[in-house]
Amino acid sequence: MSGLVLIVGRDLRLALRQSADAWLAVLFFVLTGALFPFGIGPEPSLLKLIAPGVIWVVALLAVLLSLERLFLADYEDGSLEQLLLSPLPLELAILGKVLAHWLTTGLPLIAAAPLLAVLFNMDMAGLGVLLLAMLLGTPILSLIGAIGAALTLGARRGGVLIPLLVLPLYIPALIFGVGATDAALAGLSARPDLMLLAALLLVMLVITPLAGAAALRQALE
Amino acid sequence: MTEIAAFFDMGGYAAFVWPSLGLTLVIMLGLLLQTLRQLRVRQRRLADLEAQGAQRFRRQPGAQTSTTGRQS
Amino acid sequence: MHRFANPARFTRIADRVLPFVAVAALASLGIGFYLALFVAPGDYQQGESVRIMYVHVPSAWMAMFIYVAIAVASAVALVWRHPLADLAAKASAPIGAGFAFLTLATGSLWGRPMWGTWWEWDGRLTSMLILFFLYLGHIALMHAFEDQQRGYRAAAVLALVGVINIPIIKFSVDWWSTLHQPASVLRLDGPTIHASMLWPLLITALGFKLYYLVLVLLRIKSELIAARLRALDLAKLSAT
Amino acid sequence: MALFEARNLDCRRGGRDVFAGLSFSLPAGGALLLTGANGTGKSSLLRLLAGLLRPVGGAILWDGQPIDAEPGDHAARLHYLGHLDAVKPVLSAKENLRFWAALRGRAASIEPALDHFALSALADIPGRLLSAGQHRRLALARLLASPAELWLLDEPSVGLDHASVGKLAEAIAKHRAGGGRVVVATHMALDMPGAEPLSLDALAPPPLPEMVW
Repeated sequence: MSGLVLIVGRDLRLALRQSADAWLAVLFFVLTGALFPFGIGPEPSLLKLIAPGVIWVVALLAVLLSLERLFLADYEDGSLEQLLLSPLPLELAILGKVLAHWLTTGLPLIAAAPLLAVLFNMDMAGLGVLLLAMLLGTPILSLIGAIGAALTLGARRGGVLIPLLVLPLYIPALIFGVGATDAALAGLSARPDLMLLAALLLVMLVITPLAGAAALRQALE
Repeated sequence: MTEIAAFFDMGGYAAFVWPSLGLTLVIMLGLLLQTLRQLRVRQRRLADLEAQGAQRFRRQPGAQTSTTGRQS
Repeated sequence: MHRFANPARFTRIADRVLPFVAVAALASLGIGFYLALFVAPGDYQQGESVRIMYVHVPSAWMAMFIYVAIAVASAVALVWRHPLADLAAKASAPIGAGFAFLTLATGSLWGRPMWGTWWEWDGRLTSMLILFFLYLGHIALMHAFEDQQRGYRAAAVLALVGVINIPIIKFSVDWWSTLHQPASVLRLDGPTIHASMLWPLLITALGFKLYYLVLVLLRIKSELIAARLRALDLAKLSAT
Repeated sequence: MALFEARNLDCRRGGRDVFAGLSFSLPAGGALLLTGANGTGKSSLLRLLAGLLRPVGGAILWDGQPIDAEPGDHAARLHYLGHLDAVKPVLSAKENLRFWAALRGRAASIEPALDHFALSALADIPGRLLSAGQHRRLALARLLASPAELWLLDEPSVGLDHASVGKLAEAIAKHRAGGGRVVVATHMALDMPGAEPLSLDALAPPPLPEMVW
């Protein structure tokens, strides 16, 4: 456990000293979100309707943007093979890195989401559920993304490959995440969608360490 | 309408039924032909290389295994 | 394991089996298509357009079957490192992608007269679209590395992650499509299938499966030769 | 005392046989010096011994147990130094070293390790400002910062000045005197008395176009 804390601590420190990377994702999130009114027109009722969907899709793309550097720097400077040869199980090391990734990408996106909600004239009654769904959903994005990032290490055009591998797997999280918010906005119970998101999170918490470890091991062979 | 024309008309759905079947044939045949062509190209290259290899390794005993593969 | 697996023996067995499978595939496809076009009745609701079903549904079955087959081969390759399993996975993926594409295209052609649009975000078609994307990712990853071994391993891990996720994706898409549209009156496979339609369907499906078997054997054979060519190139490299 | 041995190792990389039938045994305090031309598999052998790579044939045993039976245990008893130094540019020399030592969880001695490789004065300098030789010394300091029985060193003296190479030889001698083992691949002269040479030149398989998967 202390090894996991060490890894999270190191990655947070690294992210803090290169904070431009974290800001980039948030900036991308807000800017891309702000493009939609230009694309479809500033009609408030229309924007209100599509707000949860747009916020989720844009969050997903912002996470996608940050995935490549999840393992790449460690892979290129040799840290990854040292990590693999440390007594800490690789599965735990991956969880640590994913947790750090979420803290530096997912969490800032959640913090910025209310801003987009305001820009899209979203009914503030749904804001709580939106944030709760993102709290459950963005870790899923980091977890699934980690598998894609690990698989593409050393690949030609790795950065372009990640979206192709990861986006189809993101669809359930997108569906339940938007579903929860839409349900809340329609005055229905968001509970089923939130429960499904939580279940998906648990499933990925098991799959990612296993698949990620297999992927990293073969990448370092 | 003759029987044959009626058959080809597919009850007015000809524009959808025939392209479906045609596309199926095109894709299935296409995959098969691509596979066969690739197989032939590779077989030919292998034959060429092995002819060269046989010359180069003629004086080394054991080189014959190259044509039959390793026997378990 | 590796050391004892014998490519020559595989090729020998494949060469012996192939003619029989090819004839069986041709026969069942011929009979299946004949029954589908001339014998099977039209649907009282969908009329003659129902004949698209005889290519659409077997394609969909094959697309799903082949992904599972790839996942099984991937598990074998990762656990026992049997090289034939790697080749089987690599050989299967483009065929599966072909069937997934065929399912989408025929679904669209069938949907046009039924729904009045070329594309409907219907649960089944949407799931198939995602499966098609999964195939594309698998193929791209397989070819993304200089070292073919890495391509095999990475694609194998992806296939296993994919096969675990497919039921989740399927469930989520069904959840989503029932939420956004009332259950559609017309389902692409019909609620129940009469025996006069079922037999042609099953025979065509058998033909598709045998066709896949022929193709996968040929492609594995071809991959074996490709691996041998790579080895020869490398041997030449280290000999000079 | 446990024995570290390799039996009949076959190694294949990228579809090419690198070496075949490699065996050795290394007692406590022993040193193995790998020699051989480029491409004969010195680095591959070290990666095999570390457990990063799996052999296609043969076995690597520690005290009679295959190393992949308990990969965590094997990782805990070795230090592997590859071509890459694993130095983070935004962390200071000390922070870099402290992380790796803490991860191994044993009694860490950061200061003496930095001191041995003359890095004490640079302890608070971020990695990006250090030179290539200083990176290498920092990587070598990992060996001393936390104890491990087996050192696997791939060209450890690359980029080092004369004095540092001496320091490295000194560290290896001390490690061996305490019962530690070391396997080194190097092109440069490194003073290791009593080291057993292992040439990989003779183990290269013939370049016959054998049927390969």
